[in-house]
Amino acid sequence: MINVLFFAKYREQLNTDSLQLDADFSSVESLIDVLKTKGDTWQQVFSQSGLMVAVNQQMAKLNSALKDGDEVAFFPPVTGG
Amino acid sequence: MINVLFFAKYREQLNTDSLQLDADFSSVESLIDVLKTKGDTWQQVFSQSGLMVAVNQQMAKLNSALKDGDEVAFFPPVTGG
Amino acid sequence: MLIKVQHEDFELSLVSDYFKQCGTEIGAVVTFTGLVRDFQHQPDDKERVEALTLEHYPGMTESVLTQLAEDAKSRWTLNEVVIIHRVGTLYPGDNIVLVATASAHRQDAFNGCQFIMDSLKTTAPFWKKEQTSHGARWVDAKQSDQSEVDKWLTQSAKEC
Amino acid sequence: MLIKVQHEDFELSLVSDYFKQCGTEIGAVVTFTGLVRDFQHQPDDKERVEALTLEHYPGMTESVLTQLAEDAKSRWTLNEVVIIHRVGTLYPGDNIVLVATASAHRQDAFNGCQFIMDSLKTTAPFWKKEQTSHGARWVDAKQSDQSEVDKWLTQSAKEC
Repeated sequence: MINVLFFAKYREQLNTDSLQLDADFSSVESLIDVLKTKGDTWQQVFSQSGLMVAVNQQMAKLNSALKDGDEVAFFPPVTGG
Repeated sequence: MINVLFFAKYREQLNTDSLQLDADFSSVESLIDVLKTKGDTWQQVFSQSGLMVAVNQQMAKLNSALKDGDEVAFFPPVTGG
Repeated sequence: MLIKVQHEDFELSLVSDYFKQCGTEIGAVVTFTGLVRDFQHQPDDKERVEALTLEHYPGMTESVLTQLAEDAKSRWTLNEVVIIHRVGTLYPGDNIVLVATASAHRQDAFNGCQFIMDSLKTTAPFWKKEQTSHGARWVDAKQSDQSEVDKWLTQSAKEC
Repeated sequence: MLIKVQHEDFELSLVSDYFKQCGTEIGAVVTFTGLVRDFQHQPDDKERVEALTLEHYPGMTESVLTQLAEDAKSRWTLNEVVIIHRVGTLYPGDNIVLVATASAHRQDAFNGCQFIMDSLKTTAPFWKKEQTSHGARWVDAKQSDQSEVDKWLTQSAKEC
């Protein structure tokens, strides 16, 4: 199982805080491919150039590998400080 | 009249806070020439390479001009902060 | 090391209180405080900011801030580091973030503090949403913030 | 602008109190605090410093500090500047100097504060005498302090 989190603008646009997916995903990219099929808004959010991803609370890349139990978070560029 | 002040190490070495001189001095350098004649310690202090001078509380140079009523201060390199 | 993400306000005096326990090896303390301004930085965008809501990624935030403090300590001689970042709804004039460094030497304290702030801006998972007189909107990341943090990377490469 | 030479201690909280009156234009506050360390900087010189006596040139000190604050305000966008320097006898762990800058932008606040501290070290008429376990002695000026202030001069020349 993969736990997927969304923050800030993406959370609002997708109207989703988090979701659990039972399928296996080899990489962040393959997870995104599935998320994009959930509708037009999902397609748009996951095509944005600034998309950032963290796996288990560490910054990751689109080709980062995933394993069962991982927490994957998607968010726009950070604006704290 | 020129009011002359000494600070820190120089004040201690010369055992003098300040002194008033009635004579006219064209420049800081000519004042120093007279001060050097006051004894060996004065000769030594005014031959030190780090000697700093202020005229009327503004940093000055050895060839800075002096006029009646000026306040001239001699001190070693500053070490505040 | 003191790392906190909190709703409550903070006082600058906590820095002196915290560093006092570190003894008399400290010769220099630098603090940075970031506050809510009531105007956007862009000159063509003068809507009044009425409030700011700060969202974050609990857990990851704390670990990123801790890592930034560790990175700073590995690059400069720092006795101690404090990072406090507020979340929730804030108003113009409110404190947002406090970064403080203590060192024997002032350049280390300055560099460490500035490095942490520049890195925090581009790597710590916080997001600002502004409530303006024209409505609410998510704040965009600034290219200048990326440039500031890139300077430290370049400097690091040169040092090696 | 708040410029003071005083015997009394100061609290960091005075900075937030003072800058609060400047309104909500301020987005960044940087403070530097210098403290008495109980060891000399040189590794070959490990005498314990028991106390420090700070002498200054009354009148000139205040005018040099005011000029430094003005110089910083002319080079960077600063809303406000605070400089407080203590004189008299101080002990390890005691505060010596506080410099604080307030700006809309963090790089201006950092640069202004660091510039004032670097310049203060080589131009403000203060002198430190240390009481150590081996006797009293006047602290020597450090070449590194001159190098730090020279960097700002070079940078200024480049900007022109």
